[in-house]
Amino acid sequence: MSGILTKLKDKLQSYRVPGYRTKFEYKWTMVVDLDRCNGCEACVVACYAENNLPVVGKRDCDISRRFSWIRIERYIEGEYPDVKVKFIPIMCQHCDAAPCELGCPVYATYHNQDGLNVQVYNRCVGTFTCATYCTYDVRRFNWFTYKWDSPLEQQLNPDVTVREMGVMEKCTFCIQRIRVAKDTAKDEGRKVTDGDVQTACMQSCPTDAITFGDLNDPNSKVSKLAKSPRRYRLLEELNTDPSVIYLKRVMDEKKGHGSSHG
Amino acid sequence: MNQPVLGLFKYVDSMVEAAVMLKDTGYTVTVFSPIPLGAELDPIIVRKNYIKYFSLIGGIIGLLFGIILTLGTAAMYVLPRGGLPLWPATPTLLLTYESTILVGVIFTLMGFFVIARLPYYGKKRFYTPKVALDSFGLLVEDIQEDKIEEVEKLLHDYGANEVNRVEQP
Amino acid sequence: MKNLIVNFIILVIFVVTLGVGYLIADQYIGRAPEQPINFSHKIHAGTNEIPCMYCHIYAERAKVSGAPNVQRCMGCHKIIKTESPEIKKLAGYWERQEPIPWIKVHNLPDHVDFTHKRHIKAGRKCQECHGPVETMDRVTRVASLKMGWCLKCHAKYNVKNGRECWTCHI
Amino acid sequence: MENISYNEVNEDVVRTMTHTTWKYWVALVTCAVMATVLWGGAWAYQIYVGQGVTGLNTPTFWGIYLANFVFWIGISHSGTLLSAILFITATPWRRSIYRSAEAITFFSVLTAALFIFVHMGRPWNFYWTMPYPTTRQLWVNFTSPIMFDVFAISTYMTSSVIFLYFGSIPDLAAVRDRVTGWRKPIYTYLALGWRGTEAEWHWLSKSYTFFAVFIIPLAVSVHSIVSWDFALSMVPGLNKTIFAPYFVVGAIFSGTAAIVTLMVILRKSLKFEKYITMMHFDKLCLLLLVMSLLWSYINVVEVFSDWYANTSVENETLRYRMFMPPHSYMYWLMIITNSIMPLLFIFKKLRTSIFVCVVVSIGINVGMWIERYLIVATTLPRKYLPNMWHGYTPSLIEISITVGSFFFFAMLFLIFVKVWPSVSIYEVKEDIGIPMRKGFKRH
Repeated sequence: MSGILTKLKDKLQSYRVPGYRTKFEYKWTMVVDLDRCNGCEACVVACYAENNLPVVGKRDCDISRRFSWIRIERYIEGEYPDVKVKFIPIMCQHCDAAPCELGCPVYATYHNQDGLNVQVYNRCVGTFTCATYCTYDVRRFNWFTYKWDSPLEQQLNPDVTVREMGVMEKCTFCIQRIRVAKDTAKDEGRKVTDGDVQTACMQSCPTDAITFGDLNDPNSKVSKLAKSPRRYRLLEELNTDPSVIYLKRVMDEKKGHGSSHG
Repeated sequence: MNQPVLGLFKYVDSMVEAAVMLKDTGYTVTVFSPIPLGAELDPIIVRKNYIKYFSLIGGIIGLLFGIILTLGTAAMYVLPRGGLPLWPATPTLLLTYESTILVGVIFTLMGFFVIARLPYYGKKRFYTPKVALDSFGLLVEDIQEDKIEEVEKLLHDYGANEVNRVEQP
Repeated sequence: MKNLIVNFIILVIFVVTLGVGYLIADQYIGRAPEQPINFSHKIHAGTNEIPCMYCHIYAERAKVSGAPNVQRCMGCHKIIKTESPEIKKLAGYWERQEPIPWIKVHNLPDHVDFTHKRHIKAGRKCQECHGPVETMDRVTRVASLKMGWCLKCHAKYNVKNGRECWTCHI
Repeated sequence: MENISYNEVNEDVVRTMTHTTWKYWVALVTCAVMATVLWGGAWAYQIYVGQGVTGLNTPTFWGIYLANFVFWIGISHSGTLLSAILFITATPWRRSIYRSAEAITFFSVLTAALFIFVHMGRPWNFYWTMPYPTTRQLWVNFTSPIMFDVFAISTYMTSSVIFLYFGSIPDLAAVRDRVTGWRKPIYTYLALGWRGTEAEWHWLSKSYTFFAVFIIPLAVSVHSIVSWDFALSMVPGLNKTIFAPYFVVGAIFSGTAAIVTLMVILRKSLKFEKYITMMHFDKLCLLLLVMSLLWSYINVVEVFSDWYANTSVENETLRYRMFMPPHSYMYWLMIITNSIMPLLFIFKKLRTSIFVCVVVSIGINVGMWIERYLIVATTLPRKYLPNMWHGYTPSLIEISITVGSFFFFAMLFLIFVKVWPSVSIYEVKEDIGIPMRKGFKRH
């Protein structure tokens, strides 16, 4: 009897996410080195181009309906001569214990087998629950049917769905690029190796602040960066277990200038 | 063929006395009233409460339905979310609670319809609108031809305002 | 009692209709639009046994299978059966340097990311989804192409991540 | 009530259904037109153009629609309280007001359920939230609080309809006997062939007890579940354990206030002074006083625990709600209407004054609406990352739909009083007493 119970318990335990996440083939992770970020917003532009993000215009920007999946938050400390400016790019953190996934009534957002937080556009009914529950405010909503003026519709990425009105969306870690890399790897009969996948923001970053890769691979660049003593994760105290790792900016406290020394 | 007789009473206690008397003699009596009469009718008839079995069965079915719906489908669609186990306890309990009540209510309603034989739109049964107003009706059936007048007289004696021979239903 | 029976019969009919509807919703067959040129797969793939991938060249290396360009048609039809009225239509397109406006029979919504390549590489036959095309004069759709239909097959072949949403929707 | 005869009750109730003055038609047409224009028109525009016509923005994804949803669900708890709790405790004074209270329950749940669809981005796909077998082989997520809502509200709506209809069967039979013309076949059908035999009454009262027992825990669970839509998130100011009792108490509070307001209108317009007496207002106002004290206590507890925790995020939420205009004005108005004004009911003289009853009960409903509004409008704009902070102002469309919902509810209620016996005939007769030779025997 107790044998059966233990077996059943094991079976149930194996369905617990932390347990069976370790069996994932990949664990996509992004490392953002804040020491390198200079707030140029090239990543934001790249994201707009790659993921078919609409440009919403002045009025909607005014009431906080910007569409950028990645945003640069600026925090300014101090009075004029002693000003410290800090930047932090924030995109979907792909939390392993994501609050948004609990809220969706129709499984439009869930956790996939690569450890990614998934948004399925065509399943979304727009109850806003995921966005309300998100502690990082990274979800974006299609308030209207957005149109691209001619000839801009020619530059839309054919690999990414153009979202309908009334649908929630967010950063996908450029899933379409991951898919292409996996496709190629499968053809060649190997696993996806480090450097196969480049997200749009990483590709465009002039200072190489963003690194993307597989945390399960101990030799990957992100695995090495993730061991840095400067590592932290955003709002870690909320136990959302994010997949984005930030490397803290080290500032010269005595001088008080915004200069960084690595 | 039997000729049913209806006595309309103004007071409940006089009707109950008449009903007890007629019932002891061996007639079938049916009470019609504009309001629910509880303990007053105890001398005539005491009924058991069968509705509760319907509620119980409904509740159990609802419970099982809720458990099967939540746990069964969660096992069929393995999509992890939010770091929760596949079978999280709290939502299962909550939804089971709701489905228990829903099916329980529906079964209670069906139980009422079955036991009280409602809704009934079929062949005409005896009914007089007066019993929905202010009269308490006593319908006496199974009377032999020669006893009709006796019953009528008895009803009058017990204080019936009105005694009618009603049509054979 | 009679009422009860009538009501019961109505209820049964209702439930049966729903059930039958659910069962046959998958079985949608039929879409067979008239094409600009009366092209017959029966003659090409059936009688002459031209392999599918001879014309649909992208099927094993891309998402789309690719309708063959006019040049590929003309490669043979410069010589073969040039007198037929249908081939004359084709020659007309070739002379005008226009693509043939084929009408898509197997049309998926935009939010479905279906790739032919992976299915061919996995060893699936074209006929498993498209039906016996080599016997059709005009191509007819034989599958519902609904999500449940896809998933049935994914379950049958035990596809890795076959029930993941992002396998098909990105 | 001994001086009313049984016949009179039937006549009075059926008269309200058959005799219609022009004032009624004016009111009904006004409500119907306003509901169609303000709600229907605005909603159609919103569906066509998109959710962008609202004032919602990136941190504040839930706005006035959710506030309305919670408000109407709250109102619905009135009927449950009066019919079910007072029924199983055999409280006699419920008898003449509970039918309308149950109608309020059903109509407000209906209004609330519609608000779920109003706030959805793609309302035409609402059926995706229902667990039914589809050819797409898709399913619903049972861990979602929205899913709890779907279950709870559909159960509640079904149960409250059954409860309302079931208790009315004998009355519908009484109406069937009195009316003529086109009404006759309708009520014949609705009365289900009720004859009033002793057996029918017996099973009716037994089943009714079971419905009452089922519906009380249901009502409590419904509003707890509604509160968990908010409380299960991680948003500071929403993630609180006190939310479920807070919502339930608030719901009964606002529901009772709504009953007081509607009873005054019903009494005046249908001339029900005989049945809805000052005694009823006295008791209802006492109930309001108790609920007000309970509500104030929980409100203080909520603020107190936040203040005591002294975390930056909770402090910010409190500061934003209590001291930053315009929300601070609303907050303190709510405190006045919900905590201070009901204290007037300590005095019996004020409890039995119609004017005070109306003013205070409307005040309470305004306050309770503000409470629900503040819950969404002061927490979501202040989530964790200050860079994304952005306030929320409802747009004209949202306000129009909100106002329209009140007209919609009024329209439903106006239709109700004409097609349904709005005072329970047989229970009022029970209240008069069972006629015995020595006079009436009362329970």
